[in-house]
This record gives sequence, structure tokens and C-alpha cells, in this order.
Amino acid sequence: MYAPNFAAPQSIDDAVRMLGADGAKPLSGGTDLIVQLRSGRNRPDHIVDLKKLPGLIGITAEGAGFRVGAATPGAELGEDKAFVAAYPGIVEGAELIGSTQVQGRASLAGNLCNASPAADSVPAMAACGVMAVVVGPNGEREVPVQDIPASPGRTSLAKGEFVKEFVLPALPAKSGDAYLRFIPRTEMDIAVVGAGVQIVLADDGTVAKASVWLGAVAPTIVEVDASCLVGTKLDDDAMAKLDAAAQAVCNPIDDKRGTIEYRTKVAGVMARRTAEIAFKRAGAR
Amino acid sequence: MASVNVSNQMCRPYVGDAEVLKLEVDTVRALIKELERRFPGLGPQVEESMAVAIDGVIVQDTYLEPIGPDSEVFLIPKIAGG
Amino acid sequence: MNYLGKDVELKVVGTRPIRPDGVEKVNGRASFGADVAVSGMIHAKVVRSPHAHARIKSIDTSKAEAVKGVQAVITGADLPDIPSEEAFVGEGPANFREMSHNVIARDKVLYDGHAVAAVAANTAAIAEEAARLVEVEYEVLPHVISVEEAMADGAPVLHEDMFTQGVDPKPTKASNIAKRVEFKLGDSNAAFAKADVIVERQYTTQPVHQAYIEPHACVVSYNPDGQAQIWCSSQGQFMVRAFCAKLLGMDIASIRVMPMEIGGGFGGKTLVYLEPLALALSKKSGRPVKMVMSREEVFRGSGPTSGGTINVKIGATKNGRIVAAECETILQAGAFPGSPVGPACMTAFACYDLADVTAFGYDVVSNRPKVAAYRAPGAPISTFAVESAVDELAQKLGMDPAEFRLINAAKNETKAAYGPTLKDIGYVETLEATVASEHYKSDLGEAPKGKRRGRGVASGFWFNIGGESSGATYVNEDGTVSVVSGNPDIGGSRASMGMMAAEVLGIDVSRVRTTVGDTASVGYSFLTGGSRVTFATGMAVTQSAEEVRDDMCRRAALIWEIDAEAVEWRDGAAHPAGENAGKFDPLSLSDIAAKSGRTGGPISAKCSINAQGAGPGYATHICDVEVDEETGHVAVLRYTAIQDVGKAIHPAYVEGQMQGGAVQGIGWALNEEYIYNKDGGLDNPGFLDYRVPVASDLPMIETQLIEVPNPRHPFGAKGVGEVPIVPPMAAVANAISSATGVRMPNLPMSPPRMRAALDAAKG
Amino acid sequence: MAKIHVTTKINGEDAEFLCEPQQTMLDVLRDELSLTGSKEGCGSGDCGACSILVDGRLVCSCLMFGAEAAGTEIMTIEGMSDGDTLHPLQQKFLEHAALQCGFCTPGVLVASKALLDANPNPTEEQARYWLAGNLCRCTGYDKIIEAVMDAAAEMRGE
Repeated sequence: MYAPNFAAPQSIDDAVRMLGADGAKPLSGGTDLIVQLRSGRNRPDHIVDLKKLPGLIGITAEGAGFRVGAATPGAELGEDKAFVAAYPGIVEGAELIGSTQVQGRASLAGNLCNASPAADSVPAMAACGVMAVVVGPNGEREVPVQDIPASPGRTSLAKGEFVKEFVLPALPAKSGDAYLRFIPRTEMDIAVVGAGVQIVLADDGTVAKASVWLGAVAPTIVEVDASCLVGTKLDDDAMAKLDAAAQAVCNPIDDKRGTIEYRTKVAGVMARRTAEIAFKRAGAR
Repeated sequence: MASVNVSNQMCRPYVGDAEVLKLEVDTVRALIKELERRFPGLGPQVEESMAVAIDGVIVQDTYLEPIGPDSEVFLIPKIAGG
Repeated sequence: MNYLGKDVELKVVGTRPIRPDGVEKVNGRASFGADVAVSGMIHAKVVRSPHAHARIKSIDTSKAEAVKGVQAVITGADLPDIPSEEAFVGEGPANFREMSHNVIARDKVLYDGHAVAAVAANTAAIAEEAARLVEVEYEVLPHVISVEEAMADGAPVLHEDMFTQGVDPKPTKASNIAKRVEFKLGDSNAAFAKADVIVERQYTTQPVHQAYIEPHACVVSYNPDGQAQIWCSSQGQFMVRAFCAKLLGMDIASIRVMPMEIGGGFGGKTLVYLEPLALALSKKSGRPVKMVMSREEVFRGSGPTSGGTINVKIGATKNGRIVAAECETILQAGAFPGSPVGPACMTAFACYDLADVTAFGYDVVSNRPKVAAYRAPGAPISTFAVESAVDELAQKLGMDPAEFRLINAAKNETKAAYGPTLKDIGYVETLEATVASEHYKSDLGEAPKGKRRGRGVASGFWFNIGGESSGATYVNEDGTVSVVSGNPDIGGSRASMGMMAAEVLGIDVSRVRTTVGDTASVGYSFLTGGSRVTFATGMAVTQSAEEVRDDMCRRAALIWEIDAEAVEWRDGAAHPAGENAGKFDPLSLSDIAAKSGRTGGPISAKCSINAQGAGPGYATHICDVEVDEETGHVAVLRYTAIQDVGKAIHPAYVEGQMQGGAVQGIGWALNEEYIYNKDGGLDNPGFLDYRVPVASDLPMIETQLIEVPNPRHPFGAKGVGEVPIVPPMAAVANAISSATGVRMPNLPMSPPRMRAALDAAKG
Repeated sequence: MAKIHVTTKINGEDAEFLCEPQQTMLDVLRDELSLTGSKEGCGSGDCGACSILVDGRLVCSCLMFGAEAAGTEIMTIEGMSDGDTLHPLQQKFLEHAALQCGFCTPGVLVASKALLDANPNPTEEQARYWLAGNLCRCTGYDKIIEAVMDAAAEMRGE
């Protein structure tokens, strides 16, 4: 009979030790792990619930930035007015993970470490330069979020390591972020294409810096060369170039959620539409 | 006499090219017996697998339904639903 | 008697009381199949084939049997080998031998998910673990998924003993084509010569699942004396009893089935899957056995409806009269014959008054789960094609699509394309209501940049059925009334049964409590399906209430010592009538109930009938869409369903049927499909990727009830549950066409397909 | 591993149970505590029929281990009415015929309560998006949305 151990450590050290055991898996919101466990795809010997660890749930304003506990459910992000005002794109990503019910549990760290290329919060976080604080047997390190997923279902984390929290940098002045995805319905689907964008404006209202990341179009999220937007106000020409640049980085698969051709075309569309929202938000600041 | 349309494909193995028969029958039971008398095998086929439309009203699995002297009778496959 | 006259004042029928089982369903106490627990119960799980087509070389159950807590393991060898025997069930004829082989495979597995063994153990977790240890050795065979593959020369044949029926001469070689059907009126081939405009096109639809939210579940207790009890959710307790008796070789009297609440069926629970296995396991283990499907098992192992390929050709004169029509429908039956190709052909042109029309089709097996009935089986598939073609014809003629349909609409005395003359139908009324509706006249509004808006209409037909039905009315000693129905209540029928009884008895509906009887407490009833319950079982209940009413008049006459004929029943009481009028105070139902012992004993009546003459149903739907040109996403902006319902007994539940059916149709149109991988495995056996509509996908579904009474029903009711799923796919496709100029002949009209079609149209 | 002993609060009352580590909260509710009002429609968080509130937050009980209930307060459909008095949502669902088969109803009601707790005055669109995780195959959602909007209005005293 399959019968794993279950533990909810109270200290980081205990958690690191427990996760160092063979067949140990961290439990955050559990919305991926429990489904995988039930289907038999993933049967950990030890389930280590991280939610009782200090600081794993909650949002702390830190200077002009934030720290977000790794296991904070997405719904909590959307309820924090200051956070929503600062990082609407990351909230959009987090609030698109599954249903209202799923958002009540699913966390940024889970979404990241499940290492699905279609994870909604990851392109948004990557566009904003979010760092993951990783703890493990060798102490603590900060890693850009995009470096955690290695390939579908696999992360770059070493044995015993887990994400403790996320550091969101202070917002540049006149910046705005956004996340959009395309799905066949209006809710409840896995992204066919997701796009996270952060745009920083120069004093003259043109784009000074643009960071554009796409999900679900390659084995991991990919960055789009958005230099074509710099110095523009997203005129038609710049947008056409962005569309082409987005399509150029796609390396998708044909599957039940979309074809290679379709995903590639829609990647361009999503990049443009998301950039437009981020641009407007930046302008409004 | 009732005019009985047997053009449906399910009747064809028994009736050949016949389409409309004039039959002296007053109930579905009588209809089945008469069809069986004329075309052996058609009786059970109608009884088990077909519905009878009498003047536009579809009946199935019943002997009792009356057939009027000038009724239009149509044999069609039985119908169920979801 | 009937209550149809203009002078009949209905007090209950046509109102919207709260359903009798309502409170239980909002406080969580209603008991569904998986909620049952009985003493000593153990749990069982099915072992399913991972292959689409394979010969079973051997099954080794020893490792599973050795697991601690395992009580019994069965394979196909544990079910009796029964002869081939046709029966009429669900959507059409079925063969019990094939049903048995579908419930558990014998020498071959025929689809991914086909049951091969089952394990019963002390807990569901142990059963699941042990099921993984059942070792099946397969010889994998080549498989076929689509009808085109299945019909191709040299295709792997599923059943070596299957020869196409309905073709002349009879084939000598086995194939995957089970039968050919044909319906013909006049000479369509010659009549095309009269046409000024012809539309000819091929359409395809994908199999879609009924996707009821409650997975199949049952508890079965087989006792050493050979008696068995079954608690399960199904569309027919008598169906479960009959099929289990057949498949296990038992007497019908030895099986009692308790109908639990059913969490949706839509045709998909008109068959047995788990019950025979649970019976065999209970017999073998000596314990009551519970079986519950997972959602994945529901998708892989229970019936969707057919997908199909439909070729339509319709010709019309330039003044808008259709002169010739042909439709070929090829349907997937799944692993065993029995697709609804017959009704698909019969319904294809049932909306139109045509002199020269041919509809024919093929029933084709392939390595997919055997199809089950789904709301108006077959009709949505052929109708999608025909109603798309009719729309295209109207476009070519430059005519309004509703007006074009009005010119050609079937009316009373129209000879239906499938044969009989139509009677008491309300199709024209739905079209007139469409044209007159605020929705149809309204402006579509301006679409945002990059999006296009359009409006479509489409119509649909379903026969509706009657059939064997039982109901009973009991007058209780306190003056309340108990009504028992022989049919599982799948969408509020207990309310409508109670309302019809209350109307007959002239009492408030709150005094009538309706329950669904088990197989030992009410007469036989054919299953809940075919939109038949309110019509047919409603007739039985009405007649039983009438008998009770007449009996109460006799009791009053006895008390008053006058002739029974001199008593009339009104407003819930017996009144002396004729020359006795006013001589005695009325005796209420409660007064008579209180004296029932003295006047002859309990007052009750049971009624078992074979209801005939269910009136056919027609509907017309209006759909507004907005198409995103860049993503191909289609949003339904506004939707109206207009339907002839005969007489709405409980209008809220009639509207509910129309809204639910329309939304299932919208799902079928836009996103739902079975997706198979190259190995013949089902790729989307879950609600994540089998995409049924969610609340945010939809607008309010507006309804308009047209009431053209069915004179064969005491209150004029017609079946209403199935028609609403027939028009939506074409209504959506026609709206897309009006928005974009692009015709979408292939379902689902999912975003990748829509975008590809838009790109292709741009060239 | 031995069973885990969990103490929690369910529908306002102290509760304790033993569960296997891998048992979901839904399994615990249904199999250990005989609270069968929460339903399993999918077991993967896609249908919402098992919706419960944990410390006031809406979750799928099929996506939570029973062991995680320790120290929380849980509300299930069985705790929605106040004694014999139905919650306004329950009453409106009955009045609007917002259920047909009734299988999704417990989950839809719990989710609707969470919506109105968080937002007493939702727009139709907000209600539809909030309830997107509760599949209903019978009603087409129309009467559910009507009932939720009507209950919200009544609870606001309108």
C-alpha cells in the first residue's frame, strides 16, 4: 500500500532536512501535487507541508518593493491593495491559475516549481525581474525566477532545496506590468500562450525599457527581444516588429491545447496586446 | 380501408418494392397479423423493431391502438431518446 | 379526461412552486449513488485497457489477490456467456451479448479504457493498489479511430462476425460498417433539376460526452439466497434491474433496485457499466460492494455520443422554395454497433415540408468507447449540417434565414421527410416568434477593433416518446397526498408530477409529496429519457389522481347516501350536485381521508399505462457571436431559445431544460471533443481539457415558451428536454458566418480552427 | 505510516478525526465524517462540486489533504443554513429553480456564499467569473446567476 509520510515542519532547518530525504516533495498549495499523487504520476514517500514555516505565507512591503511568502495563495495577492497597485500583472497571472477555489490554495512557488511551461504567474514574474529566495542544505541564494524551471516538470533546484519567498524589486518610476494569456474558454484552461510584460517609460513617454516573456510556447518560458519597442510609443511598426520577434522565439509543440502554427501566431498577438496594457499602465503612473 | 405505407427500408426485405397497401385492419394487433399473413416475417419485425404512425400519431409497443377505416399508417423504425 | 379547454382554469399547472426535493438538495442531504453506505460494504475498482485494440492473451490476478484486504477479483470469465439478443434500449436497439462484452472485455479489448478486470477490497485505496497488480498480457492490434479509417479498404476489423446490414446483396466479407439505413420521399435526384440554387457541402462533428457532473456509482449487495439489492444513480431503476438480470443470468424478481438521486444523465445513464461487475464481485466476495468511477473512467469508459461525417445537398428555387434535399450521415458507433444513425437520418429534414428528399446513413464501429444516448440522439449531428446548409442557401438567395425557413417550414398535415403526416406541431410558431422577437430585431452593436459580430438562427426537431409508465397516488389519513413516480427525477419531474396530481385533486401543491419508487414499490416504467417523463409518467400519475378523485366522490356519496353520479369534485372537495346541490356541506379531501377506513379502506390508485402519441417538439434558436479575428476565439454575446413545449407544467423547469440544452449545444459547437493520440489513447479524459462551458463563457440564455398543446396529454404537455440541444451548433456556425463570411463546417469551431479558417479566407 | 490525528472545527463545532496522510479532505469529509454533501465530480479541482471554506477561504476539498485541516475552521454545505433557517442563497436557489439534478448545487452554494462574503454587490460578470470553477451541466448557469444576484440584493436589504 502506498502510504507516504506527512510532516509540517515549523522551522526552515527542519524543512531542509526533511526535504533532503529520498522521495521527499514539498507541499505548498497542493493543487498540482495532489492531482499528480492521485493519478499515480508522482508518489512521494515524504510530503513536507511548508505552510507552517515562518514567513511562507504573507506579503510584506519592503522599501518600494515586496517580499511574498512562497506558499501565499494567489487569492491573497489579489486582496492586497498595495500589491495590486504595484504589480497588477503578477496578480493577473496568479489570479488566472485555475478557479477561484484553486486560487485559494495555489501559490507562486508551486506554480513556479511545478515547472510547467504554461504556468501563468511565471512570465509575469520574469518580466518584472522577480527573484526567488532558495534555501537548502548549503544555505540561502537568490535566483531569477526564470532560472528555476529547467524543462517541463523539472527544476534546477538541488536536493533539499526549496523556494522560501520571492523578492519583488522596487518599481521603476513610470513602469507598468501586465499578463495576458489565451485559452479556448474564458476560465479554467491551461494557457495556450501566456505573455508577461513590463514596460518602463522615459520622460518623453516613449518606451525606455521593455521586458517581454512568453509561456507555453517552448519547454520553458522564453524572453522576446523587445528592443523594437524602445524609443517608441508602440506605434504600428513597433508592434508589428514585436509580433514578429515573439513568433521568432517560439518553439512550441502540437498538443491537445493548440497547434504549433496556432501557438506561434497567437504568441505575437498576446505579446502585442499585453504590451499595450503595460504601456498604458506605465503611462498612468 | 387503411392505407399502410411499408416503404421503409426495414420492411423491404419482406415486401420488395411494395410501398402502400390497402388493408382492412382496425388495431395495431390486426395490422401486425395481416402483415405477417401477407409477408411472413414482417409481423415480428414490425412488432419488435418498428413504430407505427397512425394519422401522424406515433405509437410503439402496443397492440391496442385503434386504426380507423381511412387512416394513414406509416411504419418507421422505433424511436427512443437520451 | 383532459384539461385543455379554454374554460378550464388551471390553478397549479403553469405555476412555479418549489420542488419537493429542493431543501434536501440545497443542504447537502440528498443521497446520490456514491453517498450510499451499507453494513459490511467493501470497495471495488476496474482494471482498464491501455490499448485501443488488442487481443487478451492472458490475465494473471494472483498478485492482486494476494494483497492484504483484497476480497475478490473478477475478469470476463466471471460473467456468463450470453447469447446474442436484440433489445430496444436507450437510443435504439442494443444487443445484450455486446453489452456484456462492453461491461467487461472477453477475448479482445476494443478501446482505451475498456474494462478487463475488477478488484474488490476492504478500502478503495487497497482496491486501487491491487488493480495495478492485475497482469494482463496483450497482443496489440492495429486500431481505427475515425470513420474514414474504419471504412477504408483493408482497415483492421473489430468484429470478425459483423457483416453490413441493410445493403443488397448481403456482403460476404466482414467490415466495420454495421448497417446502412435509408429514408426516402419522392425522387430527390430528379428534383434537383428544378433548383436554381444548390448548396452541397461536407460537415464533420466530433464525439462529445454527456459530461454529467456525477460519475457513475453504485452499491450492490448480493445475498446468499440469490437475492440482490442495488442502490445506484441511473436514468431507470427498471433498466438497471433488467440489464443486470440479463447480464448475470438472474431472475428479475431477485433484483431490487433503489433509485438514488441522479447527478445528471442526458442519456449517458441509460446503460449499465458498473452494476453487473459489482454484482459479480458481491457474489464472489459475499460482501456488499461499492463502485464509483473516477472522472477519467467516465470519459474513457462510458459512452459519449457519436461523431460523424455528413454530406448534405439542398436545392431551392430562386423564390426560396426548397425542391430537393439529400443527406448522407456516417456515424461512429464506438466499439459495438448502435450509433443513432437512424434518428439522425429521420430528423435531418424534419423541420421542412419537402416532396423529394433522401436521407441515408451508415453505422460504423471503431476503437472508441461504445456510444450512449445523448439528448435527441443523432439529431444534433445531422441537423448541424442541414441547418448550416439551409443558412447558406438563404445567404445565396439573399433571403432572411428565418423567413426562408418560414417558406419551407413543416406544418400540420405536412408529410414528414421520415414518413408520417405531422400533427399538432408548433414549428411555424417558433419561427414567427423569432421574427417578432426583440432579440431578432435588435442591433448587433459595433464590434471592438479586431472583432466581428454576427447573428445566426437555426431550428431543430425531436420526436419525443411515450412508453410504459407507472405512477400511484395515495391519500394519507391526514389529508395529505403521496405520489409515487416510476421514473428517476433528473431535472425536477417530482415537482411536475405533484403539480398534475394537485391540479386534478384541487388542492394546494404543498400538500402533495412526490417520491421516486424503487422497483418493488411502483409498477414498471421505461427509463427517464426521450423527453418522456412529464408526458408519459405524467399521464399515469394524472390518471391515478383521477381514480382517487372519483373514489373520493363515491365515498362522499356513501356518506351522504346519494348516488355517486350526483357528486362533483371541485376545489379539493366533494360537492353534492344536480338535484342534491346545496343539500349537504361539501366534504373536503381531508374530511374524506379521515373517514376512509369506514368508507371502504385506504384511498389509493395505481396506474400503469403504455403512453402513446407524444407530440414532436420544435425549436428555433437565435445566437449573436463576436469573433476575435486574431485569436479565433468566439464569444456568445446573446442567445435566445424559442420552443414549442405543448404546455409547460412547471415553466421554470421547462426553461431550465431549454437553457441547459442550449448551453450543452454551445459547448458542442465551440470546444468539446474527444482527442485521441496516435496510439489510440484518449488524450483529454478530464474536465481540464474536455472543455464544457463554464459560467463566464455565457450570457443569460433567454427563453420563449410557445404552447401548442398536445391533445393526447391531459394538460397538453410535450417532451421538452431534447429539442434544445438540436439547433445550437448550427445557430453558432451561422452566426459566425454572418460575422466573418466564413463557413465553419467542422466541429468544434475551436480557436485554432477558427483562426485557420479566417486566415484561409484571407488567402 | 500511522494515521494522523487531526483536530479542527467543522461547521462551528469541534471535530477530530484520523486520516491517512494521502487522504484528501474530501475523502475525510465523506468517508470518515459522513458529511456527504460535498461531492466528487472530478478529483482534480476542475469542477468545484467539493467546494468548502477553510478559514473563510474557498477551496476544493479534493485538492487539500485531510491532515492540512489541523487547526483550521471549516465550513461545508451542511453548515450553510442556520438551524432550520435556510441561507438566503439556498432559499433563492429553490425559488429560481437554480438546480436540476442538484449534484453541483452544494459546491455552487458554498462558492456563492464565499463570493457574497467577499463582495456583497457583485456584477453579473463578477459572479460568472467567480463561479467559473463550478461546473453545472444541467442549467446553463442562467438560473444560478439569477439566484445569486437576487440573494445578494436581498442580503443587501434591497
